[in-house]
Amino acid sequence: MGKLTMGVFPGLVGSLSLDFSVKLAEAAVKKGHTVDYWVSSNATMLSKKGQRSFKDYSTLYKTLEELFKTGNFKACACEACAEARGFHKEDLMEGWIRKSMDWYLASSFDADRVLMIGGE
Amino acid sequence: MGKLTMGVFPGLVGSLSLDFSVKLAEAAVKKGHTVDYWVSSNATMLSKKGQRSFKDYSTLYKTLEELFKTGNFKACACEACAEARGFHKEDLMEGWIRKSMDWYLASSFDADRVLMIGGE
Amino acid sequence: MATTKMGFIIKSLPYKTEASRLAMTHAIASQTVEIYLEDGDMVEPVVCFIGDGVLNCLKNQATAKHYDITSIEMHIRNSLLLDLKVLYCKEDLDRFGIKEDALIMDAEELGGETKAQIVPYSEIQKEMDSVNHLQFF
Amino acid sequence: MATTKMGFIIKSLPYKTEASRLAMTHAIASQTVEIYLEDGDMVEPVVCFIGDGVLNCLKNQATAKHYDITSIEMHIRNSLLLDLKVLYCKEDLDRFGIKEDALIMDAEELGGETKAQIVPYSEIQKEMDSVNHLQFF
Amino acid sequence: MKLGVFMSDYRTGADVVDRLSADKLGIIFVGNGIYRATLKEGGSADPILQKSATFYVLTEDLESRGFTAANLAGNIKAVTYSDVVDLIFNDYEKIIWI
Amino acid sequence: MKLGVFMSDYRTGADVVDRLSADKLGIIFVGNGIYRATLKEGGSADPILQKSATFYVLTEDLESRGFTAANLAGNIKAVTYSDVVDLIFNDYEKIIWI
Repeated sequence: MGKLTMGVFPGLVGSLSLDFSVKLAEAAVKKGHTVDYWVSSNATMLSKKGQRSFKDYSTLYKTLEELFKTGNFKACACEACAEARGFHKEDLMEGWIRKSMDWYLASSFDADRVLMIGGE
Repeated sequence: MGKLTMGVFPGLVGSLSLDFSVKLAEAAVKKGHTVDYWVSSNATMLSKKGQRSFKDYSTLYKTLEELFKTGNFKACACEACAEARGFHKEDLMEGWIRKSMDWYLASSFDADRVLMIGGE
Repeated sequence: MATTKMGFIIKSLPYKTEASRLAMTHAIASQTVEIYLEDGDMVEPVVCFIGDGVLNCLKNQATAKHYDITSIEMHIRNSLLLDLKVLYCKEDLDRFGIKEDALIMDAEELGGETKAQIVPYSEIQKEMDSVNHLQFF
Repeated sequence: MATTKMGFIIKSLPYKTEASRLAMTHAIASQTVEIYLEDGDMVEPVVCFIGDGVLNCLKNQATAKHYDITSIEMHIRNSLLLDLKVLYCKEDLDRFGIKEDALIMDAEELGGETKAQIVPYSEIQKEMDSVNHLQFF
Repeated sequence: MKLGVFMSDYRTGADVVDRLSADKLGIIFVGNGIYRATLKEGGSADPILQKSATFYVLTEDLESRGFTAANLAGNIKAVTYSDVVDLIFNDYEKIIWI
Repeated sequence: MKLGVFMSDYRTGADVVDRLSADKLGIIFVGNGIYRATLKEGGSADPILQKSATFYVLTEDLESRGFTAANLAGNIKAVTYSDVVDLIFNDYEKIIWI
């Protein structure tokens, strides 16, 4: 079993590229791999607690809740990207952590695979 | 003097297209025009209170604060787009309102000019 | 008593961004705009798909099955159900080799009577000339 | 004691999205990654600009003046100051008619000694072959 | 119609703008659209400049990307945000963003 | 190197992918990249399909856009998210998103 580090970057919320990243993480964890999941830029929105379900939007937070339960999924949001957007510590959805960008590089250090999804 | 209705749409936060829309609104209001400013999708982030200044990010909220003071600038965020992203009423920056999409169309009804900025 | 005509021109591919979805939902919002306006005033949308945008109009979009979200297809059917004018650019469909039977042409199964129209680009240009405001998504 | 080599390949234009900015800031974060790693372990980035991405490398980007944000130029200079390896694709520069004197080649005014290198695409391909992980921005 | 078009990208949108017809057409290069006004990729100017239109480029976006008005062909006018407001209200009736 | 490339767009990225060389190259069409595997614009298949590579398309994204595996040329294989995980860990060492 391997470790996949994913970086999820610009402009993704509201695009199906964000869904791709979450569904790929889900599929990898289901197969017994571990996934480190880093969000930066707009994708930090995914770490916001209190997201509501609408039929025009994917409810990715539900998949994330399930992923956190497995213990094989870690998710971290870029702290500065989040603060710039007005998301503070108390806005963080349960399970997430917030760090600087070096968290992502450190995760990549011993990852078997790294996938950075830009989205533009 | 005229009325400009602007719609600001997908994926814009973190792009200079969002800056364009705010600076254009500022320039129009300075010349005595009135501006109705509608944000939808990711651009609803602009209505979030508590945004912090970082040197890598434009501090657009400061320009918005000045614009609200003029009385010739109204800004409205798409309510469903915001709720989907976990922004609730209490997250709204002062000056903003939240409505359904018909607010934007109603504003366009008697606008002299309408500019919809997509950003992709 | 006045009517403001709004052209919603969709040139973007579906799903990567929310552009075409937002175009449809905002056009449909014209049906509830009266609450803000005087009696008899209205906003009349026309929705035109051009360029890569015609790829929004293919039938059998399985986003509900795979991603648990409404499809652009459903928004197009809803707009036809509400009698919005919906135009597809013939030249672009031809370029992609897309035939009418592959397209969302009506909302019959929802009880709608209005049909989408396949028209040459020149007709879409005329619509753009006639509206009060234009928006490209 | 191990080194993981990471290729940051920048193909996007500056400013419309944050892609190239984030590539630079994440590459620079390799300088502080040790706090998470064992003694002697490191992450070594190489930053390559190809395709439209070479337009990030032009001097005199006035974003501070006009938009009150740091420029990509400043991030490139910072990465040179920190001795990161920065490569520009010669073929793409030639295609755009961009000469060396229009490019950010060093961080001398910040006291840096490392220079950016203009190299043929084949050199960049070799870097991509040699790294452990690749990321395209 | 009198149509003002903001072209905001370098690689997309030309197919749509190319087909537009208007009695009076203005094309304003903003964002990464400014490369259409400044670059000669492979030695050739951007084909959109062949269109019968009045061309403008936003100075702020031009300078942010490392260019100046000196880099512009003679038929392209550098404008500021303030000028753009006047173009919108005085010169064009419909304005679109591509 | 063994390189897996996710192509996620229809209009951009081909210039970059075209230049890539790898001992083993896999191209996985996802998102709007699926149009490269399904459309014959102006009668011609997408030029990227000429590249010496193994081609895959993500079924979920194909079907979300109104196509099925029946629309694919013979040299393109429809795969699921689960298959993609195996491709990533078993078939390719470096993976990029374009």
